[in-house]
Amino acid sequence: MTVRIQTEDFDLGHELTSMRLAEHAKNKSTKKESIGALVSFIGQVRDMNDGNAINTLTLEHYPEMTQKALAAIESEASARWDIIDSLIIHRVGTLNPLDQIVLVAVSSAHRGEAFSACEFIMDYLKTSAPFWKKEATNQGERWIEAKQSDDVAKARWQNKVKN
Amino acid sequence: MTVRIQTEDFDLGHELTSMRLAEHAKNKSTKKESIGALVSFIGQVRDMNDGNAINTLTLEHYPEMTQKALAAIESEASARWDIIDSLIIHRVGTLNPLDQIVLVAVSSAHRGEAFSACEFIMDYLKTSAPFWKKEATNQGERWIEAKQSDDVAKARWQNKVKN
Amino acid sequence: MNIKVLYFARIKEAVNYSTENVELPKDVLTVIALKNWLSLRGEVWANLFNGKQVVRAAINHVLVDDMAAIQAGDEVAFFPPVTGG
Amino acid sequence: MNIKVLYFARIKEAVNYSTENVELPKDVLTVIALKNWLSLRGEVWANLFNGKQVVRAAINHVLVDDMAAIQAGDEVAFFPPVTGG
Repeated sequence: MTVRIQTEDFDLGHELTSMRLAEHAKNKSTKKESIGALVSFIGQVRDMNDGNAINTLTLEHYPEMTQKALAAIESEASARWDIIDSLIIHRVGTLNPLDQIVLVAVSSAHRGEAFSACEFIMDYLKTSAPFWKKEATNQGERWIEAKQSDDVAKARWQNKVKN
Repeated sequence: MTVRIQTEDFDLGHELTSMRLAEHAKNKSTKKESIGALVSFIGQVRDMNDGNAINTLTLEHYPEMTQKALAAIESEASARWDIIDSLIIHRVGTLNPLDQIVLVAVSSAHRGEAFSACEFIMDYLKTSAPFWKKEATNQGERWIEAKQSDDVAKARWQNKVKN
Repeated sequence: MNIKVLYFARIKEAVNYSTENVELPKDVLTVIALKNWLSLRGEVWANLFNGKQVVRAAINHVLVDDMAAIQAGDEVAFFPPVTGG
Repeated sequence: MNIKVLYFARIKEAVNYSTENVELPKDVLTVIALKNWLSLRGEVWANLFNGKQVVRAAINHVLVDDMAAIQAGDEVAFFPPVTGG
């Protein structure tokens, strides 16, 4: 389980391929099942939002808390589902339209576990990890409002038993 | 919506990055929302299965039907969810352990749609697309048996209304 | 009528070829009737269609169930449950 | 007791600084009591904690609700609902 908070961009192909192949050696000695599935989510800066062209998106965070909050989400996912590994990379600072913001990737033996765990991590990240977005458009700057739909997405998991 | 059946490997980073950025130009004229989310599934050849080391995995398919079946699955996903684009790459022929088998990727404005559509496509691909896997181990060759759990995974979608 | 029949995977290996053109009697008008007619060819065919294993069918590249009607010129394929992905 | 208070995002901009050390009166023992005590500082603070907008709190980097107890040396953070991802 890995969490990285960084200003610099990340190489998507490299990250996913490393993850896909990395547990190979470890598997042979300690794990019964090898990776068959890798599910990933990539979030990027939209070029348009609510009808306005986005110039930049700035991500503020609470450094001492962020790492801890994301690691706790990964632990919870790993307790709920039979996954092999998980990775969260989240960027902070000022980004441009179409820049990558976040990568969440989960590997598992079978696809169902990886799909559920990856979506779970995203839903919790959206509602529990201390990041705040500020958009700059030609009409000025504005803090992005939290979405009710994100609370709803998170609440779904609270009624589910481990599958 | 794209379907590619091929013997050669694919460059994961290139495929996902192209998809992430490709609709940009198209968006400006024809789409109201730009891509904010990209969900992908990568399936790979396991190195172990049922306790046996895998030497090779051979994928047979029904060429005239495969393309059609996969395109139909993508159309159905696109009718059910508000997605921007989808991609299926599936390899055929003889593969080695840890080789990539399949990539399914779905882009959308918001993450929920892309997660659902990507998992839907995989669940239907597993049960409706004419591919058959044969494993070679030191104990000989064996055709992989279809899994009951895949029928169950597909059946979940048949009771769901469009969300 | 004349149709084309295709076999895949474990079924192709059992019958030992992948494609044939067959001239059907007048009363073989559905997938299940075709299975019945083929099973009369001999042991390999009887074993294939004895109901112990699922044999799926497609007509002209679309999955169908055994009640589906066959027409002249159709391409009918038989194969085991799929295992791709 | 002495605690450290942090502010983030829109709240940091409203109060115009990000960190302060405060010496709390004896009876300020919870997050809600701290909000009440801070709101007495003036209009900016009263507007912040008037209940019209959600202000989330964390103690020592863990999200808490307003009933949570504060102890000497704690790091208490106030921020708007999060919007990462």
